[in-house]
Amino acid sequence: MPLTSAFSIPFSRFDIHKMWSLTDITTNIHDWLNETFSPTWVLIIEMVIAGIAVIGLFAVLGLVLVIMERKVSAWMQIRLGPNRVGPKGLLQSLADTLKLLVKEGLTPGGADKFLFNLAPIIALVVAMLLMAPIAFAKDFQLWNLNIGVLYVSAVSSLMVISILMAGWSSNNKYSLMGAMRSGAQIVSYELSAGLSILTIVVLAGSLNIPDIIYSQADGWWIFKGHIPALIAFVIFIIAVTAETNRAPFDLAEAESELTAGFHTEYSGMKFALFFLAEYVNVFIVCAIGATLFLGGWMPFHIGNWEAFNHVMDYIPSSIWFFGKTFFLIFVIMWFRWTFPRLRIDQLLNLEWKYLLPISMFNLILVTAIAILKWHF
Amino acid sequence: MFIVKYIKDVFSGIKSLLVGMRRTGYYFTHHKEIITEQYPDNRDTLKLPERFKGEVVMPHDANNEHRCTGCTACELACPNGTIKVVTKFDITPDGKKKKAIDKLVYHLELCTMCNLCIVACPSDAIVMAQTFEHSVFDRAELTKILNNPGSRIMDGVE
Amino acid sequence: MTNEELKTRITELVPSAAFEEGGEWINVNVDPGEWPGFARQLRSDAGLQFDYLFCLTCVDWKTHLAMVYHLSSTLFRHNLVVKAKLDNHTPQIETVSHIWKTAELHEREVYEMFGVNFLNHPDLRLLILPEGWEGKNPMRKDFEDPVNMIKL
Amino acid sequence: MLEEVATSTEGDLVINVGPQHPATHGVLHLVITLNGETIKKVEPHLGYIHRSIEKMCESLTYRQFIYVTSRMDYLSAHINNHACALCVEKAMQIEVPERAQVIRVIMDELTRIASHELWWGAMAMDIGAFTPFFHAFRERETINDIMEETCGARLTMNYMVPGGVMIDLHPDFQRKVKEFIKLFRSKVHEYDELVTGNIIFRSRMKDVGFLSKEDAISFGCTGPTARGSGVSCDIRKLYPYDVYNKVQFEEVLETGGDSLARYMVRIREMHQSISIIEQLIDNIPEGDFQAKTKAVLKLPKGEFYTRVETARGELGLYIVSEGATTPYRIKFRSPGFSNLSALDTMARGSKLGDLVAMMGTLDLVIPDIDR
Repeated sequence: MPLTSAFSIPFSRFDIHKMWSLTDITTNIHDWLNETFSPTWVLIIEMVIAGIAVIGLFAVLGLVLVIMERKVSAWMQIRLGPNRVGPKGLLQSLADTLKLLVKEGLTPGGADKFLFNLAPIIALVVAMLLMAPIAFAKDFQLWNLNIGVLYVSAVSSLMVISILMAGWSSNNKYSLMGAMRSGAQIVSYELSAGLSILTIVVLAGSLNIPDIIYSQADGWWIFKGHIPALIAFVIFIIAVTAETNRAPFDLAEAESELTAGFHTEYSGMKFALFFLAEYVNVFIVCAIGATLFLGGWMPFHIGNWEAFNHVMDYIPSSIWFFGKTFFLIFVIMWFRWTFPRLRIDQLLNLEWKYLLPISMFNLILVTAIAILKWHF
Repeated sequence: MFIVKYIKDVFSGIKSLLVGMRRTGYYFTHHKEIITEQYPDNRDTLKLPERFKGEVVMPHDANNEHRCTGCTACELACPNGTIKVVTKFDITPDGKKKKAIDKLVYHLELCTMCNLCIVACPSDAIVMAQTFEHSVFDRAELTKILNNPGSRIMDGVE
Repeated sequence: MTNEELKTRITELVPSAAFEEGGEWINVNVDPGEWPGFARQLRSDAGLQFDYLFCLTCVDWKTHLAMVYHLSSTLFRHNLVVKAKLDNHTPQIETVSHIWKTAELHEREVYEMFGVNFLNHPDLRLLILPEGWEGKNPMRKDFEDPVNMIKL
Repeated sequence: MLEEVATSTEGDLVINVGPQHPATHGVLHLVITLNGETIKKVEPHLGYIHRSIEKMCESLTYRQFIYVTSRMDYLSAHINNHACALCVEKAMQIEVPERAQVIRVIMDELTRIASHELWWGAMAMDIGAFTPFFHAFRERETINDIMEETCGARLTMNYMVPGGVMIDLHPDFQRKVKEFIKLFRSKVHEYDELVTGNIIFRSRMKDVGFLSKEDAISFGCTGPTARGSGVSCDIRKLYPYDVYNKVQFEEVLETGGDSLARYMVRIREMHQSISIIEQLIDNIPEGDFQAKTKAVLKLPKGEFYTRVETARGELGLYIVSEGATTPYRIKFRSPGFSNLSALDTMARGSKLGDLVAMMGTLDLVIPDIDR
């Protein structure tokens, strides 16, 4: 944007272009690589960088989310929580990871060894694939896919395969029942999760994640889309909680019924991979929720409060994104440590009798709003 | 009306969930309600009530004297065979033989802290101590001899 | 019903019943052969209605075993103790688990602890003792286990 | 449909819940036959913690055998001890001083509240809510501290002796109990907020594990389990012992017969217990805390039966005496054993997740069942 125009409207309402962007850095690196190496090598090097970044993010996310969950649960349960390893116990999850790394990874005698060992890897790969289209900051994305939202909902349903695989191959009745429950649950809840994602796609008119974010430059969809968007948001949160097998929908691993459900027989690092995949999945669905409903990395603006909006613009976009995502993660954790678990038939009733009809009706309403241009 | 009931159900359900979330949210933000006791760290300030039944001990005074006459009331009162009184005969200064304890063997590993021996003791020779960290590496260490070596009975205790 | 009324009613039902004196409740001694019919009458008789079997146990008297049934009525709130003498070597008595369902588990306990054989019991298996238990019944007075029983 | 499920054997899935399982709170072993998620049969296998307390008691004197009963239903340790003391007193016709009687009743009711607190937390945990467990323990710990101060132990107190109580009340006892009542009253609304009113919890509990009144009597169920089905069976009301006939309280009855009814009975019982304590705590008469008894107790020849109301139901103690210092035969009629026998009838046809809710509302304590 030319400098003059920025000065001509000093407190532009929706001047997102002024925000600090990572584009410059990525472009510089790309240009430098292109000058130094041949195009093939550039591609390979960039892939390696992306891979390392994803794995690094993965590890950090796992550690952060586990310590966060433990602290949240502790405070809600009037406990202190981990407070021994590192400052205020912040390194506790690192110690736990080390413990899991050096533990023996048992494979039970009667198990299908190939599938048993493959399942946690699939869980991890699915979680990694889901990272690709997420916009972590302004113009910072691994893969700008034009059907990003569809990609996410398609790939995330592969998660159920790893759970079914783990449950089946463990040769354990608890695992099998957990896996079967999980299969029924994820397949059902994908419907309402998909429908509530569709409401935003209808409003934004695009499946591309940056497009959806830019369409929220003048306000997040949860505010712009009237009550239907709010309903869609609530349904989305409930559905993704179920899809990631978190309490109160943790029937796949309901420990008072099935000891540990589909991962009863897993130990050591194989268990850790499932654990990690669960937390990364939570992060991803919350990131999608933040992107669709809460404007992704888009800062918070209020009508004509020019000064306030200006200050908001100076907060880096990645902080906006992670702030919103972690808020949603906190809400999901809050659910987990407050509510009892549902029963399998109640779980399916909730989906098929309440969430699905409501979200279908809601989608019709949103379509009407979008066609009649009633949204802001 | 079906639809009205349906919507009412949904809203009352959501309300009951929000009430629960408000309660956990309150504790999430109010850290002064935390009740955790950091046990090994608070050893110095940890004070057990004086009646706490931790272990049977035999108090000795400064002259290494105890009050046990060796009457075996505690041994008889014990339901588990925890206490074993081994007696010997002392020669008193005036040349008489007098029964006294040689050893009062106490098996902490068998003790259930039922307090029956303390109640049974006619001369208040044994009391309950407020110790509770009894773990040792060798089980034999739990078999204790309550009277100090070289101790003798207090004057005036019959 | 008062204890006296109970006595007369029970004598009407089972003329051979012998009453034991002492204790707060009436104690009736019946023959094991008469017990099934007596039990059914105790449960169904309109004036008795002993619907609540609150304790079922056995006492080993060395010369014989005695089954002890503590019965109560939740309607009239009267209590009754029924005893039946059993033979020491081949103790057997008719089950009452179809009259009072609680007897099913209690009889299984008595079966393994005292070796009383309950005829027509739907599922007479070991309940507490490990499967494949061999040897004597632990609650009998002549039971000896030198390994696990500590003599004081 | 249900009958079809109950009769066909094809596709049966037999799973073991226990002896080591998070839902059984101990070493209970249930063999469950399932058809998919639907329960066809529940079969308890006991004995993993059987210590043969009845046999042990045959070699202990009447003073000594009381401490063993604390290990039966360890959550109602006081009340178990109370039953033993009562039975010996009844047999030997010992007059217990009124002060001791009042102390015993207060201790019983404190124990009952502590037991119900633990049940509440543990049951919420079975259902899948973890937070209530810690909230319940906050109040329970206060009771344990009070017990520790007066009796010297937190769980297995061995405080009751034939003729009274072992030691007089701690001077701080009354103040601390009043503080506890205040704390309990200020926190009890949280129970409703967190669990009772929660729609997920109510739908998990409503119409689950139905036990009819007739079945409850026939299975010998007692305590809150039977009172949830509308059976009036509170021993404190029917056969009052000690000063229970001098205090005002209500026998809590619910008619639902399902898990929610049993849950509500226990929640309401806590309030009744608090009210009993409130009536007594300021009116502890002065006097002896123990009657004068002989050093060696010898029961007269005969048979003695005592019934008390523990937190789980009716505990019966049957002593056969031959006139010696030790009992000839002791039988403990434990409430958990009879309550457990109703589980199969309750569970048939419901889902596996419901089984956990039913076991939660039966409030099973495994050492009580096994003895």
